[in-house]
Amino acid sequence: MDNASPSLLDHPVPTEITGAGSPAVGRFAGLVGGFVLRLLIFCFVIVLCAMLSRMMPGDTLQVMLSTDLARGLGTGEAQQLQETMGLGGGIASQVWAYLSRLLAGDLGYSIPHAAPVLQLLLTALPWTGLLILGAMPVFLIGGALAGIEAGQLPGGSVDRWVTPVVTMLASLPPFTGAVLLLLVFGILWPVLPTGGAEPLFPAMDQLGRAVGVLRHAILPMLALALHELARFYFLARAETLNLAQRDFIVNARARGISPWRLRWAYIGRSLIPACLSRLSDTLTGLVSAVFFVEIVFSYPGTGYLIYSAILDRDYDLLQGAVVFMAGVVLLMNWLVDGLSGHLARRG
Amino acid sequence: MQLASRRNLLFAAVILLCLAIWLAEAVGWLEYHSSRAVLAPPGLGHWLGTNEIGQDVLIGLILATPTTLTLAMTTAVVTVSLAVGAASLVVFGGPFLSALMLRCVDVLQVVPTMLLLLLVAALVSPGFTALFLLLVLTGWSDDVRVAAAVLRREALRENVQYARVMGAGWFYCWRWHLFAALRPLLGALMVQNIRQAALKSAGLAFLGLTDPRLLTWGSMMQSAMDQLYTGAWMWLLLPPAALLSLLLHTTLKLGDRRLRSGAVLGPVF
Amino acid sequence: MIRVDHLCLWHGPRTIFRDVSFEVPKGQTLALLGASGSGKTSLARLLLGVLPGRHVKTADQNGDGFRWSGRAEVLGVDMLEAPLAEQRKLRRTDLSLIVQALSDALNPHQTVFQHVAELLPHSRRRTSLALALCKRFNIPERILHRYPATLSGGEIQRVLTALALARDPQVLILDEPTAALDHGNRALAVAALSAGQAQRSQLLITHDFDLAAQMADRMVILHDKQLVDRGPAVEMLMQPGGRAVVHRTRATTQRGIAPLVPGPEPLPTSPSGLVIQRLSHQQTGTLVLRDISAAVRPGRCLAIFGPSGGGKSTLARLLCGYERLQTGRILWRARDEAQPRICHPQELALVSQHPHRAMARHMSVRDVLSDAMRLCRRIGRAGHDVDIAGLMQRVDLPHSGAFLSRRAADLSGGEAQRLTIARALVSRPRCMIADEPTASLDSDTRDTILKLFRRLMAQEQLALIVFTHDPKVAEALGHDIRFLSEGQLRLSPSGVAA
Amino acid sequence: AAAGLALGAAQYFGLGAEALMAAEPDRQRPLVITDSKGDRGMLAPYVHRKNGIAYLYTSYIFDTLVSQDADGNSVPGLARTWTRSQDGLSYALELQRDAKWHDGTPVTADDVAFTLRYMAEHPYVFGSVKALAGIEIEGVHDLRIHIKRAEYGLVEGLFSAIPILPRHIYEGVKDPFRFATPEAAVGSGPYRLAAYDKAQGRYRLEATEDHPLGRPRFDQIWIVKMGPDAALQAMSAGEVDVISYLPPDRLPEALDAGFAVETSPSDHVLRLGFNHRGQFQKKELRQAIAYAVDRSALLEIAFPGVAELAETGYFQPGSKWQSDEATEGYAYDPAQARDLLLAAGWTQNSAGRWQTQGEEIRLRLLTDGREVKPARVIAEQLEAFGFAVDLRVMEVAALRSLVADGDYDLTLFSSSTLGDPGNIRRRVFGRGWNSDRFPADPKMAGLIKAQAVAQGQAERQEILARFQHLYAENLPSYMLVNPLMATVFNDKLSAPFMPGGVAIGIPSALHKSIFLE
Ligand SMILES: Nc1ncnc2c1ncn2[C@@H]1O[C@H](COP(=O)(O)OP(=O)(O)OP(=O)(O)O)[C@@H](O)[C@H]1O
Ligand SMILES: Nc1ncnc2c1ncn2[C@@H]1O[C@H](COP(=O)(O)OP(=O)(O)OP(=O)(O)O)[C@@H](O)[C@H]1O
Ligand SMILES: [Mg+2]
Ligand SMILES: [Mg+2]
Repeated sequence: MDNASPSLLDHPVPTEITGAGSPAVGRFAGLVGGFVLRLLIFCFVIVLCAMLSRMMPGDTLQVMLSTDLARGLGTGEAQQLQETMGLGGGIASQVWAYLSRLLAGDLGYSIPHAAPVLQLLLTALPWTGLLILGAMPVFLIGGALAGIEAGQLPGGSVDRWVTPVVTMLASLPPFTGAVLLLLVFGILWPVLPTGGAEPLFPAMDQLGRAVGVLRHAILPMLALALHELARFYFLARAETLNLAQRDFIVNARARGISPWRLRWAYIGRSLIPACLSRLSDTLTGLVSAVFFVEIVFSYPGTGYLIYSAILDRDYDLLQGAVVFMAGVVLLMNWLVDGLSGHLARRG
Repeated sequence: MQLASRRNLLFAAVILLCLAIWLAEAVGWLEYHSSRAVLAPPGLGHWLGTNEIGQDVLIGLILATPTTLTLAMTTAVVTVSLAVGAASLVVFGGPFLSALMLRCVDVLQVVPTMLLLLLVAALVSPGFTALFLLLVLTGWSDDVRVAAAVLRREALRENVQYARVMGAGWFYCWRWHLFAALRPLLGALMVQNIRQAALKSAGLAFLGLTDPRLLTWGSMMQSAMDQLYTGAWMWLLLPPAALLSLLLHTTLKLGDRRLRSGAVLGPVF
Repeated sequence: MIRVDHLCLWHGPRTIFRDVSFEVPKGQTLALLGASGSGKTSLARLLLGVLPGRHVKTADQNGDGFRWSGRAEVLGVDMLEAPLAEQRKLRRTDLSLIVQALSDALNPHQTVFQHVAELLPHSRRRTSLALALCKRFNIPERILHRYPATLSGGEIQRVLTALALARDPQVLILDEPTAALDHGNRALAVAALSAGQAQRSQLLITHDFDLAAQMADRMVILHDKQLVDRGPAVEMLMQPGGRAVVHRTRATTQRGIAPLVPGPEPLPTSPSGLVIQRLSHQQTGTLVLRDISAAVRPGRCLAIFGPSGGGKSTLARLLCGYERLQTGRILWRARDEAQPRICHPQELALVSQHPHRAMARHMSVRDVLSDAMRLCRRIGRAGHDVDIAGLMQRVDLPHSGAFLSRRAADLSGGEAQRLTIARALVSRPRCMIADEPTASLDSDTRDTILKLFRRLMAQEQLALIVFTHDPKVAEALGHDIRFLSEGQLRLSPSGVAA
Repeated sequence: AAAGLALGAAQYFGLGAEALMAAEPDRQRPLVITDSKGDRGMLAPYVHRKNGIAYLYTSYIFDTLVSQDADGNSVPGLARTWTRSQDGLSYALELQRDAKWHDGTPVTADDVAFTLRYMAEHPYVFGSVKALAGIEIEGVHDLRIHIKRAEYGLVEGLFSAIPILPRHIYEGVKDPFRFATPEAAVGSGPYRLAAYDKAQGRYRLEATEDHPLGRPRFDQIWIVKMGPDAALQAMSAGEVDVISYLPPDRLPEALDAGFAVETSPSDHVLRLGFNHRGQFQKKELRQAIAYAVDRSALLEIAFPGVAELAETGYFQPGSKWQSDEATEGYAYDPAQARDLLLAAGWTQNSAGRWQTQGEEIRLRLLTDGREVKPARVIAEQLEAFGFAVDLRVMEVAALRSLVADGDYDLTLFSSSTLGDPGNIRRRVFGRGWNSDRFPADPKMAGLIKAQAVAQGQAERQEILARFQHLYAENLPSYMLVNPLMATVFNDKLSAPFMPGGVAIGIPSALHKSIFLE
């Protein structure tokens, strides 16, 4: 075979084929199809929640007037109030009315808060967004890093020390971390503000104000991150246990790849599908975790808003939150599903 | 071999312990009642102190152990099985089933859990079974995507392709090829779900879904929450938390046993 | 330079080698030869400090995992005991390895280009440097931005070579650097490796005597857990009676495995056996196979040669149903001139080019085989008479309990390759598709395997398709030889279509 | 970037943040009051959150016709005088001459008449105008209000409850429940709403010039959301002046820090309610339960130092309606309880379990999340006495509907006993979940009717004393404990809790009179 001509070596096969049969086009079509499907699910969820929330025992007005200081309304009066508040009629007609308003772009009006839902959400979201965005890198990177560290060497020193600490953290109820943080950094060793999103007397300049806002956000962010950290830690650890034995890691070490690059580009990238999936289903959990943090730190945000919307039977507000959450989560799931299918093919 | 038998021994010991506790409770050796010694710190009278209504924490811990273990383990096992089953459908089930499954997960994820729980609370009669069902119902969808992400990668490996070509069904592949690869992940998911079950069950009492007197480590911690600023949390919160984390840790370690016996890793990085 | 002093290695209760001492001064290349499974790869890893395990002072027979004693100095650093940071620094700058197992050698989430670029220092010229490097090692541009999962064996090998030489190391350890390369690429690789040889110390681990003769100044042989022969390469290969000569003669003369000459009798127009009709295949828009047609009769062998990246593995995977058939048909004709029927992939068996990839990481050797048996029993393909010990003997693997319970992922390259062959045998296939079945075998075991194939063809009427770069394999097995290049099956390496 | 985003949004949407910042630093530091819950809604009568605190804050901004002094007695508010006619069927009111709305428009009789008419059309939930028959305007500052029946409680119940609205603003408002612009908070009170940040739950009130009732003591009052820990911390740092409600078990910390602490029974009494249409129709059975429950143990176990034993006869000590005559205290007496139950035909099996008609009795005890601790103790006590108890804790809306369906035996709830006794009819005989749901007992209902039309304080007191007695005997619900409340002040001001509650019966020390000189 010594006469194999060099011209034979490695000729590219340049023929490009395009058309409907091409997998790229198929994948694209799949993505679009997925999007349409999710749009349908989105609508379904909205209708579903609109009905479910009205099927819960109690209604807005009853809950609103449940204080024993309020006088009892006569039936006529109550009926009249129901009507003017848009709570009259059966479930079907209420849902229908809501949906037609929604289609017209109106998210509705919160009766207990006496404010348009959109405005309520928009004033609260930035704060929650700040907390979540601030906490995300901490628990994502912190959790994943610690998990990677422990998973590389099960039974090693990192695993021996960090895993018990994280399991202990994971064993505490969600409130606890926040309260303990507050006690330690706010009261025993008062270096950080303990409540609110801004100082009582905020600085007058933009920079000073931003610093104030950030300082106030640190503890809540940490509390939120602490709450989520364990999930990502366990996940990253489990995945790393598998990965660390694979040859490409050993080879990378043999090539002298720097440890940080190894963690990020080698192990970390392989964790992306799992972590992203985890993130997508953590998102709703995060919003409820924010609730605790908001309570402990008297922080503004959507957590308490949504929680109380359920207890207050504040249908429109609850719906508004669902519309928003559903939008974000479904969009995220769409990306995650596409991405994880794509990444899985790499092996 | 040796490991497996040691594990069985552990299980047997735990089950025996639970039986013993139940027996002791039935006979009336362990009495758990309120007293006027409220929030007494640990001492000779009460080794682990008393709680906010004067109940002995140590006895509470002992009594809570069987319930918590049963509840947490059963829910975790069932939830993880459901989640992994659903993830298998997503990965192997063909486009239709897969889409259907994922959409179910989407819906469950997006509809506020509180809403579902409140509705169900109005319908079911509270109790252990209801609690178990609710925990499973609200828990399984969380892990589907994660399991699917890992499963998808593992299912594309050549050994699975080999088994498929040789006519193996997905169940076979699962049993012999995928399970071991997923084992650490399953351990992690179990830990997650045990934690959820232990902590969430206490919260569900406030929606009328259980009797708030149902004694679990979670409910003990929940009622310790009000004492976070008094210092009583030291003996109210920490002991059940320590027990729970012991449980989590054991589960986690059981998850990676198999893996370690294969190869011993050396210094890394 | 490398200096190894009284190095011993144990795994579990087993001694892998003991008292290994050698020295590779600057500017020299030392060839290390030895049977498959004798611990060469482990030695290489040990020298790089990436073998998981621990250093022990004295030989203790019990303990688990790898244990070693002795000294292994690279450029004055004791890789067995130096601090991790120092070892790492050395690996980053002056010490490189070309690894053997190709299947999982690269980060699945980095493109080829990213792999190359990450080794180069940050600078504006990084991109152009990386591109130049790729060009030097004949890495075609079309694969630069692909992820490793889609690369062919030869392509991975070239990338690995490029990675090892990217930083111009002073010490280079080569573990089967050319096993997956075709002739032309091999020549290029040898040239590249020889280029800076004078500035480097090289340790060449190989089964390939030609390569050793071509590149090495000196040669050592690892035999029976010890280094037995050592000396200047050329002398050793000439020295009458020396072990190297014996090996070399064996390797070249193919004791008793005479080349097969295509039989004189004319082929029937519709021969029985496996019939491949007009297969075409495209991968992400590239046509990898074009209109392939071929036939293999029972008891005959079709050897397919081809340059790296020619589409051999793709064809093998297609035939065995690992890849969805896009156009064309794969048929089986029971008798000459009979109506062919669709051939079910279960009737075929694949010996994968990447044996480690083909087996579940968590399974033990026994599990791998019993898994195959279970599967075969389910579809009623295998007789119950297959026993594990017999199978292991046929492929020249030990069948001790200790070996059977070793994890498949821990096997050496050669052992894994033979295990996949054993697994393929379990199902008693009508036709076996072997993709580089002997690439990581030493000459003795290679002969065993070749004999095994010949016997199967003769006794069990096995139809065999072998994809290979190794002319000796093709000569020994091929009743019929074809060339697969540019996605087309040809009768000759030049461009005349078959 | 995230902080920037938050900032931008806060600026864009806050009428709040921006305006709060505008406080001029050189003026006297404002009085800062903390509130652990925060947002109470826009402080306007129709749109604030429907609870006592929100009403209280709104009362700083909106005046009522009649106000209270520090002892809880009626004193002039917007009305300088009010005179009851001979037949008791009308009141002549003379308004303050110099009262002004916050936008400068004077307050006239027209505004009062408008408010009363407007509230008839748009029900106001903290006061009813049903009793009114008509309104006559007799001058710019004079008007006469006609009522349907001569009721004595009207002055406290209506004149002091209903905030007067500015006609020129509310006249065009069709749906006041959706009228929540800053304009809606234009009142005539001593303070005006200067800024409101809904998200952060912060209010800034500014003093008005020359209010007829007196000069405001503080230029500004800030109400900010802050948890107890943070509040104590901030108070020590001198940032906060009043902690509106501090959980009583945290008092030691406040006392240690040397702050002035005001405590008082909240008169928001924890009660054990009975299902009068189910198991507990007979009063003997209710009494048996009362004897079987050890209230003093409950107090010591579940409320150590943070509550008092409640009076069983509805009115609590300190109420001006409570008579001195002691009511039955139901001291823990299981033997008595057993006798009562046996007499009522219930039996006890060998294991000590109570049965009726051969079936074991399972008592279903409902409560909401706030009362879990006492509920656990009571359930334990009842179980020790021989009942099987199903304890269920629910959120309020679900609890309401369960109670409304009669699907319970016992409930544990807190409900106020403050305010004008006019509200007893609702709290005892009403059907709400936090009412006793007592089927109209002719004797007791008669007494309640009688006190409403009584001709004077003394007569009323005499009737209510009889009511009190009957209440303790009939046990519409069993008053258990009366939790304490605490407000913490620093040296800037301090005031005791207002006896009988503020206005509609809000237990608070922060009546607006303390903010006036
Ligand atoms: N992690 C491990 N656990 C157990 N045994 C191992 C492990 N790694 C390697 N071995 C065994 O050690 C022996 C030496 O392996 P090694 O890979 O060094 O062989 P080799 O000389 O490179 O063989 P080949 O030429 O086939 O590549 C083999 O028998 C192999 O099965
Ligand atoms: N998914 C893919 N997308 C694009 N190209 C691909 C894909 N999979 C394989 N290829 C290309 O197809 C060609 C054929 O690959 P194949 O593995 O069949 O080569 P081979 O003949 O076995 O080469 P070698 O001898 O090096 O193993 C290679 O150039 C490879 O890069
Ligand atoms: Mg090797
Ligand atoms: Mg190949």
